[in-house]
Order: sequence, then C-alpha cells, then structure tokens
Amino acid sequence: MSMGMSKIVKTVSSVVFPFIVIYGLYIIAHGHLTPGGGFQGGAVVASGCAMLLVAHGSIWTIGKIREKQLSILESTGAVAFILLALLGLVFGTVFFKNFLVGNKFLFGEIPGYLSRVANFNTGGVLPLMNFAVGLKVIAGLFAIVLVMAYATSTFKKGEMEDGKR
Amino acid sequence: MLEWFSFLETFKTGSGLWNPLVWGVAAVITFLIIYIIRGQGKKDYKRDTEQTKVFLSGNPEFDDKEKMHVKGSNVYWGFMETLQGVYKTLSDMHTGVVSDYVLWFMIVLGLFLIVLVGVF
Amino acid sequence: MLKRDFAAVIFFTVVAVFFVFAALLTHPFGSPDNPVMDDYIIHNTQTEVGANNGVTSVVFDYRGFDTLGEATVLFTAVAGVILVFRRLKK
Amino acid sequence: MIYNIPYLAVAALILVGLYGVVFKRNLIKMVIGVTLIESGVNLFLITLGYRKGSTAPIYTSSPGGLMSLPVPQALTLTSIVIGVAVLALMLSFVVYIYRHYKTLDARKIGGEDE
Amino acid sequence: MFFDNLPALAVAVPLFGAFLTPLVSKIGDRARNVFVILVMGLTTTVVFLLVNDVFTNGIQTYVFGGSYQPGETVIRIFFEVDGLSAFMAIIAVVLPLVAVIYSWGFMKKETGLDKYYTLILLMTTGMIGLVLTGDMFNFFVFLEITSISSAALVAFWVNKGKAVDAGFKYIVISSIGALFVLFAIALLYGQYDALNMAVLANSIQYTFLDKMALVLLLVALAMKAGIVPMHMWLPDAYGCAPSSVTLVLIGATQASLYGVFRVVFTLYGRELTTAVNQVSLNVLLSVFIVALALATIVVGVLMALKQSNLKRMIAFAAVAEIGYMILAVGAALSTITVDSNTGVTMLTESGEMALKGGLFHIINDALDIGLLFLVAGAIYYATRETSVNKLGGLARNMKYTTVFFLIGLLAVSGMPPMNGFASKLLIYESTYQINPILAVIAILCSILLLAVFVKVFHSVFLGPKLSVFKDTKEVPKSMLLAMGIIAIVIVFFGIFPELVVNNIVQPAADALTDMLKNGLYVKAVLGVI
Repeated sequence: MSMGMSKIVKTVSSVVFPFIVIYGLYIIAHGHLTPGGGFQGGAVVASGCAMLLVAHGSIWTIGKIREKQLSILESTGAVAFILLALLGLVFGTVFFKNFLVGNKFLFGEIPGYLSRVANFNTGGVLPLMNFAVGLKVIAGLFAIVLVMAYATSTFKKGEMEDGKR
Repeated sequence: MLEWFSFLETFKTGSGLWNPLVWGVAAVITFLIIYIIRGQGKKDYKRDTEQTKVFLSGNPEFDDKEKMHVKGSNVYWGFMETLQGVYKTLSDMHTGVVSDYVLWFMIVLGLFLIVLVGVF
Repeated sequence: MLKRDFAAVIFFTVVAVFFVFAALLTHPFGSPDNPVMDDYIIHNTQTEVGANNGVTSVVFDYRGFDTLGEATVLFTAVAGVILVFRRLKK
Repeated sequence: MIYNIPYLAVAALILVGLYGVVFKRNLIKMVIGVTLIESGVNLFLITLGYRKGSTAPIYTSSPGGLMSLPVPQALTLTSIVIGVAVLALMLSFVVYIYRHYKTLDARKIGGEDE
Repeated sequence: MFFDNLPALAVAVPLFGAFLTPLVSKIGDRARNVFVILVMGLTTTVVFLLVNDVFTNGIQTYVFGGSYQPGETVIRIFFEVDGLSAFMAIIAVVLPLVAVIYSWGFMKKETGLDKYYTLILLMTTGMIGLVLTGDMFNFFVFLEITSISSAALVAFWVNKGKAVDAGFKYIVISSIGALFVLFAIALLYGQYDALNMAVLANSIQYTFLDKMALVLLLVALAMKAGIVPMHMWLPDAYGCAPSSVTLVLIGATQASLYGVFRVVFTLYGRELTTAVNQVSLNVLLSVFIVALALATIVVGVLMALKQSNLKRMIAFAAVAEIGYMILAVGAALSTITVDSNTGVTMLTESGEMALKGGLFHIINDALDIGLLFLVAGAIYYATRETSVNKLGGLARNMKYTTVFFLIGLLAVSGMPPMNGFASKLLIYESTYQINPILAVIAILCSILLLAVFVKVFHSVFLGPKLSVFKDTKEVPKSMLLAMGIIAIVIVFFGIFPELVVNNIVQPAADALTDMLKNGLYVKAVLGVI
C-alpha cells in the first residue's frame, strides 16, 4: 500500500479528486442553508484526500504534505473557531454570542419568518464557524489517516524499531 | 473574612477535637521526657565493644553489607503466606484482559439494575 | 473459563432484559411528548440566529459550546495519534 | 408497543456491541463492538427526535408542515465525531500492540503483573 | 467584562493555550515550556478568582451565547458553578500546574513533547469543564475530552508494550463508560426534552426510565472513578503512565467521582427520600455505595501489599483512598431524613460530618497520592527502575526525595499531624456514629496502608548502599520544586485543618446539602423550584 495502486486507479482518482473537493466545499459553504455543515463537508473533503492516499500510497502523499503542516493547519482552524467565539465576548456580551446577526454587512441579514428562500448572506457567525470547523476537520481527519498509513507502511520495512529505549 | 486566630482554631469533628499545634507541643514534651529518661540510662555502656554489635537472631553478620538488604517482597512474607487463599482469589480477579474488565462492569450494572430498578 | 462464561451469559441476559424493557417503555416512536425546547428552536432559528438550517443553528449557536468541545475532541485525537506514532529517537 | 421497534433495534445494537467486547478475544473485534455500542446510542438519539410525518428542520425549500427535533440531530453529530476520534486512537493502539506482541488475542498480551 | 466571564474563561484559556502550543513549539523547546507554564498559571488565576467569587457570592451561572431570564425556556448551555464545582476546580487546576512544572525536568529527554504538553492542557480543559458544566451533554463531551487525552498520555512510552496495552484498556473502558452515560442522558432527554441539569433535577419523576438512567450514570461514572470491582484499569493506567501524567490522571478520576456525587445529590436529590416498598431510595443507594466502598478499601489495600512494582503499589493505594471518600459519602447518604415538623430534607449532624470528611479527603488524596507518584517518578528518573525488589539504600543519594516520600507516607496513611489524619479522623468518627463496623474496617485498612508504605520506605530508601546505584544523583530542581510545592501544601493542610475545612470544604458540603434542603441548585437557574 505504501507504493500505491495501478496507473488506472491513480489517474481516475486524480480526475475525481477536484470534484470531491468542490462538493465538500459546497457543503461547507452552504451549511447554514442546506443539510450539511463544517463537519460533514470536511469529512467529504478528507475522504477525497484519503482516496488519493490509497491510490498513490503514503510515501507519495507524505512527500506532498507532511503531518506537521496538517497539524498546524488544524491548529489554525481551531484557533479561528475559538477566536470567533471569543469575539462574541468582545463585541457581544458573552462567549459564543452570535454578534454578526442583524448587522446588514456580513452574513447579517435575517430571513423572514418561515421564509423558504435560500439567502446566502444570513446566519451571522455560522458560515464563518463552518469554514473554521471545515478547515479543522479536513486537516484533522486527513492527518489521522495519513499518520496511521505512513507509520504502518514504515513498520513493514522495520524503520521504527521497538527495541528497548 | 479571615481573622488571624482562625489559623489556631481547634478542628472539631462532631464528637471530638483535633488541634495539631497542641499535639505538636505534646509530642515535643513527650520527646523531652523520653530524652531525660534515656539520659538516666545504663552507665556501663561503652562504644566499640561487644555491646554495640548488631544482633541478628544469632545469625552471623555478612561482611558485604549489600547481602543484608531485605528485598521489598520479603517484607511481610508471613502475612501473605497466611492470607494465601485470599490472594489467590484476588489475583484470579485481576486477569488484565479488557473483556473481563467490561464483564465486571456488566456484573455490577446487572446487580444494580436488578435491585434498584427491578425489585424496588 | 467456564465460570466466567457462565457469569457473562447470565448478566448479559439481565442487562438485555432491562434494555428491552427500557426500549418498550420509551415514548412511542414518532411522537415525542411536548418538546418545548426543540419547538422553541424550530420557531426561532430564523429570527434569532438568521439561519434557515435548524440543525446548524443548534450546532453553532444554541449549543455552540458543545461544538467547541467536539472540535477539541478531534484535535485531541489528532494530537494523540501523532504522539503515538512519533519518532522515538531525537 | 409495535411502534417501538426502532428502540428495540437500538437495544439490539448496544447488546451486540457489548457481546463483541465481552466474548470476543480479537482486539479488532472488540473495537468493532465499541463502535457498535456507539452506533446504537447514536441511533437512539436520532430516533428520539423523530416526529411522525415530519421533515428535516431546514426551512430552505421545505414543503412545510411538521419538523423533526433539531437538538438530537446536533447531539448525534457531536457524538459521531467523538466516536471517530475514539476509533482512531483505539486503532493506533491496536497497531502498536500488534507490533509489540505479534498477536491480537486479548488473552495473550500484557498480562497482569511482573 | 473579564470578571463577568470567569466561568467561560476558565475553560477557554487552557483550550486556547492548547490550540496555540503546536504553533509556539516551532519557536523552541524552552519557549514552549515557558508558554505552557504561563498558560497554566493564568488558568490557575482565573479559576481561583472564580472560586473566590463562588465562595463569597454563592452559585454563579453562565449562559453561552445569549441571555437568560428565569422563567424562559432553557435552551442554551449553562455553566453552573456551586461550592462543589469550585472545590473540584481547585484540584483540577492545581494538579496539572504542578505536573507541568515537574515535566520540565522529568520529560527533558523525550520526543514528541509539543503533543505531550498540548494533551496535558487539553486534559486540564476537560477536567475544568467537567466540574463546571451544568449541562448533561456538555458533561459527556468533557468526559470524552478528558478520557481521550488521558488515554493518549497513558501510552506515552509507546515502545513499552505494557503502556500501549494500558492505554488501550483505558480508552475501551472509558469510552464504554461514556457511551452508557450518553445513553442515560438520551433516556432523560427523551422523557423531559431537556439537557440542563437544573431543569432535569426539577422534573425527574423517578419512573422506570429515570431509575435506569440513574443506574447507568452511577455505574458508568463509578467505573471511571475506579471503584472495585471495576478498578482494574486503574493500576494499569496509573502504573504505566509517566508520573507527571499520573498526577493529572488522579484529577481526572476524581472528576468522575464528582460526577457520581452530582448525579446522586443534585440530579436525583429531590427523589432521594422517595420510598419504594417501604425502603427509601437514599438508604438503598447508601447500602450499595458503602458495600462497594468497603470492597474498594479492602481490595485496594490487600493488593497494594502484594505488588512489587512501586507505581502499581501506589496505584492500588489510590484505589483504597477512593474507597474512603465514597465510604464517607455513602454513609452520609443513609442519614438523610425528612423533618416531620418543617418538611425539610436534611442530613443528621454525623452525616454532615461524614460528608465533610469525604470531601476533605478528596483534596487530601489528590495531594498525598500525587506526591507519592511524583516521588516514584523521581526514583524512576534517577535509577530507571520501578521494582521495589531491586531498589535499596536510596536515602544516601537522594536526600530531598526521601524527605518528600516520608511526608507522603505519613499523610497517605493518616498519621498525625499530616492532612490525611484530619480527614480520616472526620471519617472515622462520623462513620462510627452511623455504623461502628464501617469505622473499624476503615481504621484497620488504614493501618495496613501504613504497613504498605513503611515496607516501601524500608526497602527503597533504607538499607545499605547498593553498588548498582553508586552514581545515582538527586533529580533536577524543577522536579524538586514540584514535589516541594505539594509537600508544603500537605503540611499546611495538616497543621491548619480547621482553616481548610471552613473555607474550602464547608462550601462544597453545603452545596450538596443545600440541594436537599431547598433546591438551591435548581433555584439558581429557574428562579423557583
């Protein structure tokens, strides 16, 4: 598995990969309007990345992106999320206050009661949080898969010894 | 809120009292008395004679001090020997397998369910 | 091992019986009685949060703190997995 | 009573999971048991929030009418992500245990003491 | 703004620190260590301000993401900090602080330290959130954060098979426990459509499903607290984890114990005197809890006597100590009566004393067992050896460590004038009034506990100098500092027990009894009961 699968699989997965990513990003972006959200979309994108990992092997993938970079990316997402929550404390009154609702500027519009029209410019901090969580989930899930795949592939060659410390 | 004497208050336990400071003073006095009594002790005590030699139930003393060290498991050997049956049961309980841990959880859960939910 | 399996089967049955009873005694499927909290959310998600999606408004607004905890759990798992698969030699 | 069949499915899932953890010796099967318990609990949360004839609690082009309860769905989402995290960590431990003891039999690894 | 949001900041600060640690560790090792200690210090400050606030002004509630007036429907997540939460928060924040200081020297030679510190901070977050939250599902989330991070840390030394095995056991046990907790929460949610503890406490009827939820919560949390016969994961986890992690794990275990108290006294507090078939619930629960507690004490002590691995031995002693806490609280539970004149539910005087003793013993146990684990870690650091059969004569090499062990030994086995004596005296006297047999067993086991540690002291520190440990040196200063802090606190608590009981323990005990007397916990949220 460390060396990847056949040429056909590699090519097909490379072709399908952008569509999966776009679909996942669509789910993330429309989280406050349609079913889905940061977690679901993030899981879609991460599974797309995992598909590339399976097709091309862990050695190839770790050459493209290292788990440390993913870890930093994930930290960034988490920090963005908690900062949005803390901004509620600064601009609003309490932690996790939805301070963007009703500001007419950024995601601030309020849909009418029982309105069935999808208005992207609504939801307050919800879309922003969706993006933060989406980034976090993409990086986090992919980091887990990548680390496990890479570590188990190196096990076979005996790079990581289990000798006495 | 804190007064200075609150540090010195006696600790009440419902029916008894416990004041560490009084206890400390008492301990010091006791040690003083013991020291005085010890001072009255034998006058024919001499250093570096037969009197100061270690007495090991009549066994000879090893030259190599390391051999005299009592290993941890050998302390309370008799106690463990007497309670052998209990320890056998206890060791059999601690199998070190996750399934058994979860099984114990299930047993306690079952007992609680029978008594607290089923019977009452 | 026989004693263990015997105890396991007995208590497994006990737990099973109580779980089945709990399943039968829960409110009938499809008709929760008087869900005050959820009805409030359904009616106010558009006006209070400004989102059409009720679930997302719960996830990120009404129970946003849980989501922070959930994100933390994922973060913890990533840190744990990287810690477990780290290189042992400096 | 007959309407409670989904809850019986929940009980069955949890019990199958417990069976896997208690009676199976293979570590991977134990992990599967834990995830089955988790699925059972998630299913329970979701079924608690269902209202007969209702739609998802999303207003965008909804047909109108009753909506199912949103809170259990959010709780399930949280619970699923937690389950993924637990699963990842458990499997990494299993990988290392296999690496070290060359077996997945729970009775042959570790041992209680000294 | 700062002082209004203390409950949220108590969780947000360590969490933010944990998210930032991977970024900060790019700068360098030293910067990371300083950063982590600063974050922990800041958290400690915030928590102490919050605790002070709670002890002077009563229960604090905090609503996440909105405002709330009594009388409205409870929708959002609440933090509800009463005396017990504040008391546990002190433990939950002090132990990691000491552990981080200790780690500076102890973990110097290890790799993967940025993740290690991240996980320690996350564990702190989990414990603080666990004890402060007033929402059942939030409780579950924090329970999972605590267990996942602890499991990863238990397996820190992955090249030892036993450590990974212990980590696996720990995570299986704790995730099953947490899942049963979640199932119980779902049962309650299905009936009352609420997740807030105060709302649930107000509406619980003690139906079949409520009973079932009570049992599930009780047993699952008891398993996480390490109560016999579900304690077997605890020696594995405590014994294999690095000592600094074990110190924090003690806090995690006690946070689960807090969950037991919270469920019994607060969530089901109003139903405790319900009589079913002429037996009232509190007596029934009390019989069960006391039986488990006695089993915990006896098994813990007897197994501790048998162990030859130092850390496992202390771990079994920790099991026994947990038994003392729930013994006291279980005994207190049986004394709940309804005053026939006023109709007020209350504990008898000996019951209140037992409650106080049990709660006081929680903080004492955290300190005593923690100090012993740190000493065991110091011995491992200096000699790379944990078996008491191979150690000996270390007092000649490690003077300070010996003194710290002696203090811990005296404290954990309840010798005057240490803090363990004060709390155990409370437990003995009050349980003697409730049932003399309990006190007798407790005292006997305490003597055995002393025997266990005297054996360790004799075989590890005393005796002739062994040639193997000729070059053994005293441990680094940061480790000595960490042990010194705990030792000083132990001696202080021992010499001024009344001060501690009046100012820290009494509010916690009051928080439990107030719920029985007038439902204060519910009133703080709903306004009325």
